[in-house]
Amino acid sequence: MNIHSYEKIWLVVAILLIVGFISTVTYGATAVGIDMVDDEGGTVNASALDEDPRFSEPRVEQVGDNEYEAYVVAQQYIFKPDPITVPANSTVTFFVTSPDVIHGFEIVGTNANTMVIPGQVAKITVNFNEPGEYGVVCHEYCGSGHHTMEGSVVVQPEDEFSHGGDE
Amino acid sequence: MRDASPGGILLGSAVLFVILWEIRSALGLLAGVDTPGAAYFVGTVIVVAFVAFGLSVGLFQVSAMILNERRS
Amino acid sequence: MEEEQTVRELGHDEFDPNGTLALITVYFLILLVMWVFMYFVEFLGNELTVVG
Amino acid sequence: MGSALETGTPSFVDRFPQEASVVKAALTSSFIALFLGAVFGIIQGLHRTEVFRFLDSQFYYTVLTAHGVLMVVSFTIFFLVGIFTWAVVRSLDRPVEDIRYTWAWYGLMVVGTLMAVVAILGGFVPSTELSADVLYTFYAPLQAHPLFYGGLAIFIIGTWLAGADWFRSWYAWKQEHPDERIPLQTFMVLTTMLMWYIATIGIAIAVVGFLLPWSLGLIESVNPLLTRTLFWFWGHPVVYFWLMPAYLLWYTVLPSISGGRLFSDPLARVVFVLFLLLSTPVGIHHQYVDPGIAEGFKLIAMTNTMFLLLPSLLTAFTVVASMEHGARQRGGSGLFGWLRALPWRNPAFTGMALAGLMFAAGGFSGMINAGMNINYLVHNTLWVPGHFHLTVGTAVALTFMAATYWLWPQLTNKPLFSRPIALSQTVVWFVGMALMSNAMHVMGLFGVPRRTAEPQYEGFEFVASFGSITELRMQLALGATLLFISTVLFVVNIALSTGSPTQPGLGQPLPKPLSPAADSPEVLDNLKLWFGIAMVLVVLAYALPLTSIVGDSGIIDRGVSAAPVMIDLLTGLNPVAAVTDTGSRLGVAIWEGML
Repeated sequence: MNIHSYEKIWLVVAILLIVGFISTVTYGATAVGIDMVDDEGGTVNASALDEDPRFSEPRVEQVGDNEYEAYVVAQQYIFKPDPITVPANSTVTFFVTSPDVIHGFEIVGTNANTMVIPGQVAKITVNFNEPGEYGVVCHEYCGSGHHTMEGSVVVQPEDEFSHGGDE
Repeated sequence: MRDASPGGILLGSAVLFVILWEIRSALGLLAGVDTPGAAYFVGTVIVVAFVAFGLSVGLFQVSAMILNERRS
Repeated sequence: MEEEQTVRELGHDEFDPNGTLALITVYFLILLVMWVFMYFVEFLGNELTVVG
Repeated sequence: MGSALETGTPSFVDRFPQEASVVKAALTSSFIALFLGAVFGIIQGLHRTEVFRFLDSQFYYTVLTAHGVLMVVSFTIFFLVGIFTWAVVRSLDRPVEDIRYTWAWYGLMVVGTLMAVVAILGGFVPSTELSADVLYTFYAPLQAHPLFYGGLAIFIIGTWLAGADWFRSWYAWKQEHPDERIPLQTFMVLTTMLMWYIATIGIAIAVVGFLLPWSLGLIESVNPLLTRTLFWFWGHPVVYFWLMPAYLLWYTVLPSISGGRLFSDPLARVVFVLFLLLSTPVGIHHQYVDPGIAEGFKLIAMTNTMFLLLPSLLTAFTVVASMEHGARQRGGSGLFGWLRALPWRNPAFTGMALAGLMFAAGGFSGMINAGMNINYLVHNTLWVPGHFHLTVGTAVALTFMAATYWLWPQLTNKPLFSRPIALSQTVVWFVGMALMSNAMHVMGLFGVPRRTAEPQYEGFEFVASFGSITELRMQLALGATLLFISTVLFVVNIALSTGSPTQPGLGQPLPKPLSPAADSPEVLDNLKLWFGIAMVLVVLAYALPLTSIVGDSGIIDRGVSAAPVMIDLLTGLNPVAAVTDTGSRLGVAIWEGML
């Protein structure tokens, strides 16, 4: 095959670029420890969330020293609980599911971002350091009221934090 | 500039205009420098008005041409 | 078309795309810088890392 | 080529009048879709930026569905079948085997489109049951009217039959030319269609196997993750299906308009083979943040996706080198000085060159999208539409428009109505898209979501790290307006061209590549081999994820009930109030912009 030497150079450089991209992502996954949402959250019966021990009562629960679990239901067109209240300096695992259609769960302006699919439970763990307040939006079209679907995450100073963020 | 064609000038200014806007975004994101938004805004309004004027002159000529053809 | 005037004929072997190589090198450098910026500053520097 | 004009090269319509009619019909359908899509586009662009809202926000999603489907299904694919028919007939230099068959698949595609469009537009009439506000991705359990799924199925069957038509032509040609290499354009068409046959397996199963019977009430529920995964099985290769006609034009037409010849025929073949192999086993990269899919499968999809960059990066080199060749033949010199020798006054050239330039930028945001974990930053934000308006919205759309300026006269024997309007049209598109897509990318980084009528929320505000969100909205709206103007200029120019006086000798011959097909190994033309490998790669990438999805929650998930998209007539159209309202809002926005 008659390939110009410049083209051969570019071919090699392009492959290096690709390998570089893959390595960066692998670095993020291993050294930084960024985990992808996957099938760990398991499945759930979408039409019987009220009988499910995790989602019958959407809430934040303490499970360890600084560890919390948040059970969140995203449905047309609200998030429950709202706000999701967690303490500062904590590790929070969100379990998010939907009883109706596909939604999105994005803590606005951050990397906490997942799809919410009926029948599936999305599980993401994040660290909250500083106290503050974040907006939560549904970022997947879910029906005619989609643009009104929002929630919030309130990170309280540790000494002010009390349980049951769903009041 | 003597050998620049109208097409080249049109294209050159368009590319320049786009590059200027991209520089604003790049500076804002990469360096956190907020270039004066008002200046960009005024500049854009002027450019758009100028292009709208040019286009309408062109379109008037075109419509005059069509009218002439119909008459003849 | 009035503007398509060929001044000379160039075959495969007498043509080295130097300009192309230069342009694509510039593009490559832009890609590299922007990737590093997007990944390490915008993404890793952003709040709330997903760790599990 | 000046001499060609004097001797009067016969045009495509002179040589193949019947085929030219089909190509013209396909392109016309595609331009109607483009114009309607642009009308819906400008409504959206002004609505979500709060510049001008005359529809209630619930109708935004009807508008968005119509914009998406008309642009990326009707506009692109009708243009594709037109250009592919032209390419096969031209490069094999023989008429189609049976013109009635050709009209039949075109007719099927029209019927399918009309069905889907009627279902979508039914969303504006709340008193009817018709509605398909499910957006272009129609994720279950959102449920559209059966007419929508039926229309989609018929449209796809139409494309299958179109592909069969081109294979038939090639087969007949091969009987007469047993020892010849497949002509380059036909090779490109055939490999693209093989990719399409593999890709459409996914959507055929999703639509015919699940969604259509489900919307008819024959089955009670579906597994949303399964239909979503099947959608993306098709949903990524389809973007290459849009792109391949543009690549075909960049490889075979652009060099000639630049005044040169294609740099390398063998490399063009390698690129198309790579697309056939790698386009499909990558769809899961649209599902990086989906629950229910193991991280390992996402990693495989990412690796494949990253290697899919390779053919595009190679194309960048070959196409630019072909342009440089043209420029140097036209007397250009210097390291960058040759750029000035390119035919920038030719709208066909300028359109394609600008499209390529924007594709380089879109390629970068695509690389970010492809990076598995960095997807958390941009997933479903406005960044994503920012990206694909550069790729399908410019690399593809602007190339198609530019190619039309070149091809249309050869299909009609009528010169273009106005070249200056054509040239300004391509430049206005470039500027409009640069503004709109730049604003979208930046807003996406600030967390503004895509696919929403009103990205303003009660509980929080988006934070811009520089400038303001209002300013970015204005930039987006301005870009959208320019794009709309550009589309109108294009459509009007082509429409007026039908009134131009007939003129002979408008044919444009395409010169042979610098490095011809004979330079490449014959194995490249072994379509069966590549098709087989592509199938193996697809099975490797999808067998396990699909098995595990079905294993986890079943072929159908009984817990999930349908959510038909019905609209309550609450407020509806309210144009007068909207106009006065907009006046005051624009004033405020300009005022804020000045500050």
